[in-house]
Amino acid sequence: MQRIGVFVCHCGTNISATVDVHKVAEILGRESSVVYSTDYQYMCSEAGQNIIQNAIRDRHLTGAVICSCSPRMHETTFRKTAARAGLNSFMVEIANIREQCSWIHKDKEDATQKAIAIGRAAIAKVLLNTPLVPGESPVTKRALVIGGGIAGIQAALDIAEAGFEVDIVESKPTIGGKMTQIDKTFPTLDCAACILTPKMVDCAQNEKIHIYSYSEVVKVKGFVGDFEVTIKKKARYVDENKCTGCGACIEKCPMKKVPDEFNLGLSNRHAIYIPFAQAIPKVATIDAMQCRMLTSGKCGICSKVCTAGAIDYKQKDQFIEQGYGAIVVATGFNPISLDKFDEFAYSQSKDVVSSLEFERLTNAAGPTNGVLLRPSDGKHPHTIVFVQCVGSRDTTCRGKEYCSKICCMYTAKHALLTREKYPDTEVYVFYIDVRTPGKGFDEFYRRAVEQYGVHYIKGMVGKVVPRSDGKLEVQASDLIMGEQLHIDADLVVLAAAMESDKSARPLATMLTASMDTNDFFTEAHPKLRPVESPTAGIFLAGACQGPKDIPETVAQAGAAASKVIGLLVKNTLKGNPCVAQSDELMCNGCSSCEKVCPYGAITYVDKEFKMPNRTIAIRRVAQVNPAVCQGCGACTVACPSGAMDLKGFSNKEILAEVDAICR
Amino acid sequence: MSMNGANEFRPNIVAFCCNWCSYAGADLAGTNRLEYPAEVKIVRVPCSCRVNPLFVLRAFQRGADGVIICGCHPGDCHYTSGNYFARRRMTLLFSMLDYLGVEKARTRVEWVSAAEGAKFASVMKDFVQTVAKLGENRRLEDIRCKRQ
Amino acid sequence: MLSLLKSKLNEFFELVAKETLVYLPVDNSSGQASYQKWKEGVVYSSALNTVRSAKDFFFPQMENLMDFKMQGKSVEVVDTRVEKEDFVIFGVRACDVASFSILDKVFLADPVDTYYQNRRDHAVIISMACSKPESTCFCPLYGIDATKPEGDLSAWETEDRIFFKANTQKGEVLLNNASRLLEESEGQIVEVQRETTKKILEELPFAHLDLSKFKGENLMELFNSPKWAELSQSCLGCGTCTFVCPTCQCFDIKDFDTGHGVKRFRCWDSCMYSEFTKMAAANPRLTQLERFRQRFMHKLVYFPDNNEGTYGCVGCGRCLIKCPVSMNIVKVIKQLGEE
Amino acid sequence: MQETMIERAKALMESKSVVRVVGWRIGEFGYDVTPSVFTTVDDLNGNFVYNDFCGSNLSKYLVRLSCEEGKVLVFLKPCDTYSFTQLLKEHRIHRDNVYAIGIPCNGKIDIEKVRQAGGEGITAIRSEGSTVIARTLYGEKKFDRKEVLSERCLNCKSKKHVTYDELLGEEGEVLDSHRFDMVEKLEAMSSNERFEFWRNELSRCIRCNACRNVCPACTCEKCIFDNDNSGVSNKAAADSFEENMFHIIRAFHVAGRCTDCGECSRVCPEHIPLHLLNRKFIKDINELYGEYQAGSDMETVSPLTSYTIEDDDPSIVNRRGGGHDA
Amino acid sequence: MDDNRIEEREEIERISGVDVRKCMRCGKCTATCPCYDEMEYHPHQFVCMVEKDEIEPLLKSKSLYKCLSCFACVERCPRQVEPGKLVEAVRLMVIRQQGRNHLNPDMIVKKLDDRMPQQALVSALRKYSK
Repeated sequence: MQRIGVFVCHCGTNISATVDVHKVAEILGRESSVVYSTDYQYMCSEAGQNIIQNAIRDRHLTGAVICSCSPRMHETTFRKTAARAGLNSFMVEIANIREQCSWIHKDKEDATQKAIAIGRAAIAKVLLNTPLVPGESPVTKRALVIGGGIAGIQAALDIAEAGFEVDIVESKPTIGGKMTQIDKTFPTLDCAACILTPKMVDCAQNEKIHIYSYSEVVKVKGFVGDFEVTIKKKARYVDENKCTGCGACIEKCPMKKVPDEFNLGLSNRHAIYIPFAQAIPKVATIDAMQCRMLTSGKCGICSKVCTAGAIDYKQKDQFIEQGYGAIVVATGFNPISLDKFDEFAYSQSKDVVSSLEFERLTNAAGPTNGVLLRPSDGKHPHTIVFVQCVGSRDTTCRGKEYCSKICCMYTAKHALLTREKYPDTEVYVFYIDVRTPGKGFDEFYRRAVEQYGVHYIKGMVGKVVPRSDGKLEVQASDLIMGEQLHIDADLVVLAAAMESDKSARPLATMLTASMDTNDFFTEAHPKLRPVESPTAGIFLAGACQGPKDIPETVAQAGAAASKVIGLLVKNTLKGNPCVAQSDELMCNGCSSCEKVCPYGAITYVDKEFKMPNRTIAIRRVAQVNPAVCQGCGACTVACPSGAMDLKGFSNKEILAEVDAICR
Repeated sequence: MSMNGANEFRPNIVAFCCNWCSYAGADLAGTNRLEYPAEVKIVRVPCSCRVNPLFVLRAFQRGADGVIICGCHPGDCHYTSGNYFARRRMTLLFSMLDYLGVEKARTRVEWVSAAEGAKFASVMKDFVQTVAKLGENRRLEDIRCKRQ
Repeated sequence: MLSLLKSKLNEFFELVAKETLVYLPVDNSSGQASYQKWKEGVVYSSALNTVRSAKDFFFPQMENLMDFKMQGKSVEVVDTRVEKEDFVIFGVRACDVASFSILDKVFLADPVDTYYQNRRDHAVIISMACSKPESTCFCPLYGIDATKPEGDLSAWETEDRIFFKANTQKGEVLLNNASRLLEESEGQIVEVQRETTKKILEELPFAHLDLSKFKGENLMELFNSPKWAELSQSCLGCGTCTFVCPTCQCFDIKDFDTGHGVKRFRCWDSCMYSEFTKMAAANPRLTQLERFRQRFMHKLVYFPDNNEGTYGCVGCGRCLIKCPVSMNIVKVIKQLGEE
Repeated sequence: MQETMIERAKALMESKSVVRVVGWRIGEFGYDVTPSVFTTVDDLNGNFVYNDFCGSNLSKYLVRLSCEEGKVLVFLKPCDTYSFTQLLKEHRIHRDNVYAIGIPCNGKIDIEKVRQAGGEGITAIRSEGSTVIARTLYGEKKFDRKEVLSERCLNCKSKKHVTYDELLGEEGEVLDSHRFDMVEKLEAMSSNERFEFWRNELSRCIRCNACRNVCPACTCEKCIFDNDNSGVSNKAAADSFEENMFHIIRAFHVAGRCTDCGECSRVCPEHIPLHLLNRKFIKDINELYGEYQAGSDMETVSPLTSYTIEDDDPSIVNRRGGGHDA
Repeated sequence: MDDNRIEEREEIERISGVDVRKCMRCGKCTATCPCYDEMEYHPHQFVCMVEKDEIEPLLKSKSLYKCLSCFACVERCPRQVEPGKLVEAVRLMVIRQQGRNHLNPDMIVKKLDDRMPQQALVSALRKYSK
């Protein structure tokens, strides 16, 4: 026999002004199985909570109904209260008679009647409630960082700093990401390499960090605290442990004409290569598509010259399975392809380059050793036109609707640096808006204009026509002067929009992490949980979540790391006990529930069942992983036999509420 | 169903609200003191996809004159996809009820976000009016549950 | 013999309906016959059988037994029984009439079922002789004479007339009340019709099945017969046979919480159902074989054994027509009855 | 065809590739055939039948039989193969325990239609071409086969077999039937008329559960209407609400899974056109979420366990065609 | 705000199907316009002026007929504002106000000479045959 207590709160006059709280308490007190009913000024106050606790103890209550404000307000408060008095916290129900009754009604009789109905519903529900205990699941004290750019590196270092094992998975032969290709960083103009490479070295040297370079994540199973990840180590045909990175093989390699992706094809590399001098790990990689030995079986020079005997043409892709407690996604970005923008003649002329290509052209380690020369004829450009928002803020299928955020600043940087190094060049920047929110950003942009005399022109470039004399005829409009400009440029630099890396979408599917329409990962809450994915245990760092500059990326990586640390220090995770549960005796194993589960929380097992005719039959039945289930209840409705039910919101509980409300 | 002094018909409305958006929206309506008829009584569910057609029918059986289901706007579901399933289920259910000759206007689904307290109030006002016009639910009633 | 011109049939109903309610078989939209209350415009159907038998009049599928009114913590029991008003059932076939006496054995035996008795006492049964039996009929097997049905009033339908013969006081009274529509006429034609019908009945395929085996002393042998397995194998476990059967009388008693009280009602149940006689553990008959066997053992062995040889079947043939898998008592009798 | 089937069954049984055969057992009058399991060759020779009255869909029996020891041979008419496939899709049948033979079907006769067409006292019945000849207690009677063909066969959706191990006879085509005509007719009525229509039909329901128990989609280990813990179980309809409730929920539970095999309507003792409920769902699904035929393959996900972001809001129901009240 | 000016804007928007509010003032249309120098009002100005209900000056402006209807602006506009269609709509409005005095194909033939480029012919039809 259940013994229910009802506690009606006045909430000062918030409730009592429009609801006759005494009447509510009195009438609900008459409900069968209600053994105690009272009302009080402020139930959430210490005195109020004492009333509840004493009643629970003295009246041996099996359940409590608190008629007060919204459960979103004080449900946890009152549940804790009950727990302290030794009543399972899920035997408490809140009747929302403030937000959803007293505050919206004027007629006291109406409001009181409604309050009673709401109270009855809560009583009906609590009568069917069962004590619930949050499930616990163990935490694997190891983190995975997907992507070895500055975001990944920062996150890994911070996590390792806290004493946890971290693995970095990087698809390229070296970590470092886009930042390695950049020359200088705005607005302070310190050299990217100088600040990045030490961090790369730290990673390599930190014994808590393990780098899987030239590798990809191919499979993710499990859930927060206990992910099982399969990593594919692509065959690089060089034994990482033996290779010393001396580079002898590279000098001798006969295949010299492979476009160098590190320099974005502005220079060539060999079939066996190390992307750049400071690469981590500093290990050669053979480009299987280009290597004569691997394509035709005729060559093998590198293995001959390698004193360490590191070359291994027979090497196969390796698959490593590893468990993790948390995963940081840092897949980064890429500039969009500019082929579709034929009005800018990107594909017609070598001298129309993207900003990232421009970075390489000005980078000391770049194809021109830092001397700014035209790709076409290697001459020094005297007139340079920078075009902003190429593909950004573009609603056509060619571009992206969003603002890529960093272009204004790096374009200013390029313009400024060019004018600084080569005062004899005329630099034009065509902009739609100049967006420089950030510490020292606008000052930096103004410096480019005021100190370095960069011509900023409000207006877009209409078309670029390569001329036979090698000049680029740029036709643009100056909206402020109201004139159309025709500039003969030597070099045109396009600030290409940035887009999420191609690997992100399939990864998101593997992680069941949600993405927006632009393939950027969505955060659990745009304001309050910006570095977490809605999927528990998945954290976001850097441009995979949206366009970002380096400081922001590093900041977010640090934040993600701290979230990961906060998770990994726990030995077990307490789950939400209001999760789905499958009654195996009734389950048909039809898979309907599995199909609607957004978290992949449902799996199937073949179980033996004793049949009425005393034979044993094997039946496929659903099982819910309480650690993964978030308790939405989609499965409970998909299930035709009603085998699937939701703890805390069971079919019977809800039906009882409905019945009570309709009385 | 109840009759007040003026003897004008006051429908009994059951509103299923998802915990994350619509229930919060209802709370917001309260916080902003936005009035809507007391005939509306709310049942809190984790997600609109938790609402089983059985619940809707049960409400009608027990004397509800209208049933409304409120959830996050499509795309904003706390559980990413719940309301998409709810949308299909309820569309088919409502269509079937209509097919059986039950007045369409007694059933409704509305997307109300946690920020749309005003919308919640106006939706409820409107729904109550619509149902009030239809009068008592006769076609899905269970006579045993009517108050004598 | 008293007779009524068919053309006056409607008048007859009108007249009787003045005093009491009149129910009669009517063709419904499904092209089958069902009993309906007479009102102007309702036309008598001479269809051989209604889908649902006439047992519904005394043992309805669903009936309220009592109410519990609940005020807060107090419970008040309300007796919902009311004295039934008189009613007339017209056109009941011999088999269904016979079924009433079988139901009586169950419901009127001590302790008397007052709900049933109440209806029984207030009914006047006008039976209707058969002239065109179906191949699925086998009432002769149980010694039922379809050409001379019992009831308060027996009736015969001919080309243009309906002949009546009162068997009870109630019948007499009803005839007297209707006397102004009736006329004394030569009953010879009825006798002729009976003879021809009798011949058909004699030749019915199942008129002479061998029931000799179905006796108490063979109980265990029949019960353990391996044939049940094959017979029951296709059974869907639906309740069609039981619900159209005029003699099935199993029911369940349940409570329904209306929100402001509890209604205790009784409703038909079927021994073919997995939930039948479910107790704390479960249904004592776990397999469909057991349930299937129960139904036929009950009709052919247990019941006659307890009721001086009266079988729990009247051969109306409804189950033969309605079973979704065409498994029926005849097939059972044939299979188990042989050797 | 019957002979060929028996021969194949015997061959497979003798070669020990199957231990039992699910087919139809001859009845008393030719029309009262019973789905049945055959385990001996003699039994097959003597009692196996395939005629115009073998309407019952054998696929559901496999849920039970495929669990038992040894392989079972089943004969499937085109429409049965859809149910079979759907059940496989829902993991209700152990495929490797079943040997499925597809058999042709030129429509089954509805014996109730024959009776209503004046076929009283039938003792034997067979069809010759387009006529059906019945021997009755009152002499021989002839019927036009088309007149007495069952509704579902008149609107046959497909003569194609979806899943089978072996095919006897010619493979057929998917047909464009007019099976939704009646649904459309109903939709066009005013909601008052629709209400009256369904009241008249559903009020005859005696809750015998034949529709549910015969339905190949209703294979729940325990139906919620039988389960006292479901909170909605009931044995008989107390009033119009419970009559509606049972059929709405049943239709909803099989929505997206019902292959429209028509068994529910075939077995209803009260001749309630239950298929019109299922077809309404099928029609809505086709119109709102794209053409979908349950059981037509193993891959396509059921429209109720999937969605698209562009799906219509439920308010579409108010906007769509269909009669309103004046 | 003068109602009939608003009406004019609405009509232009209706004819052209252009939503002027989409414009983000990048000026690419103007930048790309081949007969910029000929025009008194340039594509982006058409957009701005229509948005500000400044239709009168446009109706009077020669620019209407200077526009080649090459649709480069329509092609390149990053926001799918499609100024070219706007220009055409304004032109159409003028023509409609003048009444049905538009060119028909056989009249065009007379005006043809062999130096006339294909483009001009096409756009002439597009411009005057409405």
